[in-house]
Amino acid sequence: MSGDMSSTANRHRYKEKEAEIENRVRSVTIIVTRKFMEEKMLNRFVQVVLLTLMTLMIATSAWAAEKNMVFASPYGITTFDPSISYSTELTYMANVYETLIKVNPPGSKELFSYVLATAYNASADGLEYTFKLRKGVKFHDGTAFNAEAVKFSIDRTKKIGKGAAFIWADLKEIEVVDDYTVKFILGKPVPLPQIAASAYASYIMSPSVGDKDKEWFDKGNDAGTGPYQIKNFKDGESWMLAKFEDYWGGWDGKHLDNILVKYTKESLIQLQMLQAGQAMLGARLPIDSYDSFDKNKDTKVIYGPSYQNYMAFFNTKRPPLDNAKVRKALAHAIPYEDIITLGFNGMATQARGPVPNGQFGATEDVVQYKHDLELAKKLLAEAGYPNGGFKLILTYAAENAQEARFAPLIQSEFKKIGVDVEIKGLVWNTQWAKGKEDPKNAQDMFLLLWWPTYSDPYETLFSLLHDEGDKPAWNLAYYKNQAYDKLIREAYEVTGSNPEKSLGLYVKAQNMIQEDMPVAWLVDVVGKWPMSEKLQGLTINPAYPNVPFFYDMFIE
Amino acid sequence: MEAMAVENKREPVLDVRNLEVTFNVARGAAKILAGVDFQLFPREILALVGETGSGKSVTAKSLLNLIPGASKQTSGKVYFEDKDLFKVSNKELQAIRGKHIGMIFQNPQACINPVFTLGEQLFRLIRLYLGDEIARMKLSEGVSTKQAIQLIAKEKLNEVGLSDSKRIFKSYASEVSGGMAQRFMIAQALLSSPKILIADEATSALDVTVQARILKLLKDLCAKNDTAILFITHDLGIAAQVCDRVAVMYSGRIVEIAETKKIFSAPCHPYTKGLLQAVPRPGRSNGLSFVPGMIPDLVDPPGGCRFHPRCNARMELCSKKRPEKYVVGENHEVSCFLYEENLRG
Amino acid sequence: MEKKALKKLAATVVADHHKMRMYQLRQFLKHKSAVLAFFILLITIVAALLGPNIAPYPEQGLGEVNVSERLQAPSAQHYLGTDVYGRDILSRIICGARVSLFGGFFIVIAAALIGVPLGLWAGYSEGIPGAIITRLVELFLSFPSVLIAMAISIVAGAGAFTALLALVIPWWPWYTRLVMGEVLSKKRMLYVEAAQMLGYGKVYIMVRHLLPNILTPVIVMILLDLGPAIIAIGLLSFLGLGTQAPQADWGLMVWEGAQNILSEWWIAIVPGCAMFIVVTAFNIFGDAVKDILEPNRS
Amino acid sequence: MSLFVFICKRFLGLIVLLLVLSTLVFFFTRSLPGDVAALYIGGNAKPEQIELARIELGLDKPLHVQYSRYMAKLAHGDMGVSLRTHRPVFQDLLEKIPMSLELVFIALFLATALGLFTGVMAAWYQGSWLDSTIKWITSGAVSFPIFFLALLLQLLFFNWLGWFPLQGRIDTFLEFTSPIERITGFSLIDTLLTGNFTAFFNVAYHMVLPVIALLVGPFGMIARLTRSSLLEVMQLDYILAARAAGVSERVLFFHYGLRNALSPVLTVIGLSVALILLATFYVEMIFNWPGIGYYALAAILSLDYTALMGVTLMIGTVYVVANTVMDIARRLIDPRIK
Repeated sequence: MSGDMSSTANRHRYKEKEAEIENRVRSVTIIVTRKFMEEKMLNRFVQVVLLTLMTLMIATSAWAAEKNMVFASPYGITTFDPSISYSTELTYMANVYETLIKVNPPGSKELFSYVLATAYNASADGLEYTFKLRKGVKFHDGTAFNAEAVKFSIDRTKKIGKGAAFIWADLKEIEVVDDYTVKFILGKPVPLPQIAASAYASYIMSPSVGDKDKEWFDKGNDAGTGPYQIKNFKDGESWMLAKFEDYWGGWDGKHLDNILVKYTKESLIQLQMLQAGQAMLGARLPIDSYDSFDKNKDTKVIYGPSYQNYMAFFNTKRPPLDNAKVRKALAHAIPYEDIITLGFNGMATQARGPVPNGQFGATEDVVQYKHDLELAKKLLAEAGYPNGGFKLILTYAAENAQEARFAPLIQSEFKKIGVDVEIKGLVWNTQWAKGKEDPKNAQDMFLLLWWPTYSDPYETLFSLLHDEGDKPAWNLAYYKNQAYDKLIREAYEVTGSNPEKSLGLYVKAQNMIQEDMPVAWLVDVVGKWPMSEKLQGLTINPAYPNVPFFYDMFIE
Repeated sequence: MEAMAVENKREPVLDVRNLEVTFNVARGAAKILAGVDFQLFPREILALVGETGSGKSVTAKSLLNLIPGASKQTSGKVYFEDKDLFKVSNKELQAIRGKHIGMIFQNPQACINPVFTLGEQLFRLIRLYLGDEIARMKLSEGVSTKQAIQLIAKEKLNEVGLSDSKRIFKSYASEVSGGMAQRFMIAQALLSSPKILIADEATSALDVTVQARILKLLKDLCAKNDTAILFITHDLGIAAQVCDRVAVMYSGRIVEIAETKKIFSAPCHPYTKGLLQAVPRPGRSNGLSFVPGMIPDLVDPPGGCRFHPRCNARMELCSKKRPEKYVVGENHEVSCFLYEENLRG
Repeated sequence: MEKKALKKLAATVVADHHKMRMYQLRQFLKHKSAVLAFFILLITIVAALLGPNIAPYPEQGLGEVNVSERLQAPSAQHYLGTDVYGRDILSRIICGARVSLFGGFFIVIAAALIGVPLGLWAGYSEGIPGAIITRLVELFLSFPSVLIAMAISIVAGAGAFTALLALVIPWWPWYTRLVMGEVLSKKRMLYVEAAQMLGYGKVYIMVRHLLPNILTPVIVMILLDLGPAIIAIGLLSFLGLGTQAPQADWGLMVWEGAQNILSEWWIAIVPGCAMFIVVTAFNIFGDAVKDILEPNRS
Repeated sequence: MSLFVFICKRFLGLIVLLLVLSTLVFFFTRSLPGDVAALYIGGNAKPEQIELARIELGLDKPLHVQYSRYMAKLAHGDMGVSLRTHRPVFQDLLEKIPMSLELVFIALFLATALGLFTGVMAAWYQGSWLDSTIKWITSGAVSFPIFFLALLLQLLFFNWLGWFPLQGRIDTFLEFTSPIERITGFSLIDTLLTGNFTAFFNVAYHMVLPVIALLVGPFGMIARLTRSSLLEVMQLDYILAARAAGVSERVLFFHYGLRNALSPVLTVIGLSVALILLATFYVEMIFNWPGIGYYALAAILSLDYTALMGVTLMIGTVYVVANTVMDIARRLIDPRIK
């Protein structure tokens, strides 16, 4: 008999009593005593020990083999509601839910690949998009996928209006043409495919959800079409992604069946779990441990592009940083190389501009600032601060290990040009709140980790730098430039119809920014997945940050 | 008178010779006892009187070697029935403590363990001392050990006039009056009708009426059990009431020892005289009198006779050497140079 | 004759006082471990005072990074190795000593300065003030001090000095409670009642008669609190609620090193040991002093 | 005062304390920096959504309204929704408390047992080499910054000796082969109830290091106090009297002395509950133990206000209850306190 049977036997024996335990009729002690009365505990003990030992041996081997794995994940659950979800749970949502189309990793021939849609076309004016839908797709609850479902999902998301719902701002309505055809009618010619492929707020869910609310999802329920379902989500500590038998993609070939997610914040602990074989996939290691980890014969790290990048906002509303020359000087004084070495253990590249490396809109034509103290001194002198002599306050998000790591580098380097920096590590929420207060007494420099919601530069360029008046949300440089605002909007509206033109405009806009230097673009992060040597098939797609597509993965 | 004479021929039940106790205190070595000798005879009551700090209590405690701590040295000999208590093993000493030499202290309540009922503590001691007694009762009256102990305890408490034994057994130290507590202690001390009872200021803490009764009780019981009492007090009055002999202590020495009558009728040592003067008596003309000066510093005591600085009959000799014991009459010894020639003559 | 005796007595009293001190000193020297502890503390305090002046790499001690030499194991040029920023850990520890040591002193002394007077007042004058202060003390003591401190320094915003203040706030009640107890036991004593008879004012009695008699336990408590105070500081700065990088602070250094504990273990362990040693020293020293000043107390 | 009355009084005291605490905590958290609504949304939220959240959380209402609502809810055991886990705080607490109590109880028990034993030994052999070694050990034990101790244990017993696991409550693969059925929440008990011995031993194994980390400090405190308080008691009159009555030293010490010496020790045990509670924050963080300490610390560091309130109230309660229990114990062993 196999070990699994014994443990299931255990569970079965327990099930009998579950009812009474559930409704707390009998106290635990009674159960114990009854157990003792029912079975001759002693020889049963021996029996169980033997069984469990067997279980262990078989199980561990059976376990290490093949289709199940443990994922030591630092990504917690904010909500499982696909309409609202706009946070770290994306890691799982993207395996449970699917979008109509998907952005391909940079360098692929096609920009998009089809998921729940099989084809789409845009009207000449770019105000109507028609999607042909995939047939024979089932939701996890058994309902069939069709045009109604699409309409239902997007409308629900728009109606609730939380999370990333704003991406649908320019959507007028969705029209069900027939069961497998759906038409999106836009108010403005925005690039709908990018939006429909967004990592957030564009998931299709079963109409059977009806008016069930967030609470229902947060109990661990789901209504997706994806290859995996959420199972036994009790406390936020661990839960299971279990294979969905009727997944339209089918299960022949090598796939993962079950993924046990262990919520593990500390990178040190992820490291240990991977080394001890307690987990096959992790996400963050202690910054300095990647090399040795990669060298180890049982473990490896997979690197790839990512659209995440770090930046430092200058407070353009307060002296001395209201002076562009000073800002440029400081941008030249930032020790980009050291930041990459120390903060990212070499696993990052110096950022060019706002648009992350590899995303549409990032090209060589965008001016890049180099670390050059002499030039920095010179610029400072020109600006009237021959040897610095002013003090800046820099805030960063205390939770972010990288920022915590490299902030002191900036400080130590600026000292060399006579600029004192006071570093304040604040809980993100506090840092942001302070940043949004009156610029006059806000911080001077604000470190931010940013990634785009969907793969068009517009969102980034708009959110980070458009004039937000006196209610800043993301433009924490408090930067104002009408010309720029017009430029990016124009670019945005032609992306769909005329990519070349829009690219040109985006570059122009970015260089406009580089001239004023309201934000120092620090580094584009390299995506990394530390994992067991046995784990195969993980591809990094920067459009979907921190998402391992388990369906493509398998164990050797 | 004759009776007394007869007794003195008898062997002393306790014979203390040149007892010296030194403490290391903050400021150096303090010689609390500088050679104390006295004898305690069966059935007699010997009072040890003196001002506070004259070393009475220390004497009492060091007899049974009760003062713990590395900071003291003891020398001299204490013979209890030809056993030197300073020589015997701890085990033997322990066996003697309580069973053969009982002891009661100044503030009874503090001497009763607060977390046990009086009963528990009494029973424990009965089990400790009266093993055979219990066995006997079990045979004769066919009672269980527990009952036997209870019976004995009841009887002993009755002896000291604690009739309501039920309540006593159940109550804690904090729940009984000083008088009751002291009676209880006495009962405890006399459980095994010891040869000697050391009463260390046993009544000083009690108010006068209670005091009187307790004293009476002590006296009767000890007469009944042939127990000799070493009665330590600072109160000459009490000494006079209860004791056969009185030893006057000053600064770690016995300066005069004699039968009570003699001490009060014909005191010899100037200090004794002073003390007696100090006892207020009705109708004495010259108001309050006192012994001038104060007890000497024990760390560097005055040389020779420790009393000489305060002595009004001081001679230059006094500061030089320590006076011997001089017999000035039957059972009457004084250590003072005034009586040196007495000895010769 | 009387006079002479009294003169002699007075003389002896004065002499005794001196003898007493000498005796206590001798007693202290008998505690070998305490003497050792004392010297350890002496060294640490000197190091803390001189700080950068004696640190092998002063500017690194103050936070300058040195990427080229990061994560070096203890060696000839870096006796205790270097941290993730390539800073010499020995220098960091020396510069960090200030926060821990003087922070510790600050906390307990401030706490005593607040707590003792309140305790005197509350203990001596029953009635409303006494009651209020008692309740207040109870409220504070009904909750772990360091938690209160955490809470406060979250509101006040992290920083070395705020952390210290945050720790003083839940710390003083312990002194108040101690002093109240002492006063209640002493206020019925003859010398106090005598003073009252003589019609001295409350304050005078408190300061001249009570204070001197309760000073010893307070001093002992101060000494015994130094260790815990240092630990408390560490607890806060370990969570980043205390000193801010790049300033050096032992608790913070342990935190910075915690990530590398499995590989470059010395980064966390060395400052931890420093903390541990100093605290132990304070405890042993405090114990010894207590044994001597309050031999009869537990 | 009878025991019952005493307990009632303490209970009332507790309620008052909780009222005061909750009020303080409420206004305290409202005075915290940062935007609750923004925190609640999390991620890269847009201002409009934050406004929605603000209304959803009732933060748009005036303070006194919020306060009265909060208290009203609290009366029904509703502590609101955690801003971090987005689950009812009360539920979170219920799930996590047992995990910690498991550690705390075991640690406290061992600390007490060891502490008493060591303290008694030290006093019994006062002045001997044993006494001085114990003095060294205990003064060391109370000098450990908990986080340092925890790291040290990991380094020593995982990294160098490899005797114990570094972290976690159970080996992850067991969550498939023999998962723990949650009955009481105390994993050791649950595993026994369901006859899941593999998990039982595994959990016990994982507990070793955290428990050690937790018990060292209290152990030191208790041992030291036991020693000194015993020695103090042995100076007292009734011990002298008993000695004079010929009671053997052994009995004097272990029967007469110990029982009297115990009551201050009990007080310290009560206090060390607070110590351990605080320690769990660090220990559970460093050993990745999914308990209340970890939860509390996360709440503090991420300014999860609602969770903070819940945790505070819980700790206040535990603290008071622990001390009450200790006082009751003291009253039982020491009639003077009545």
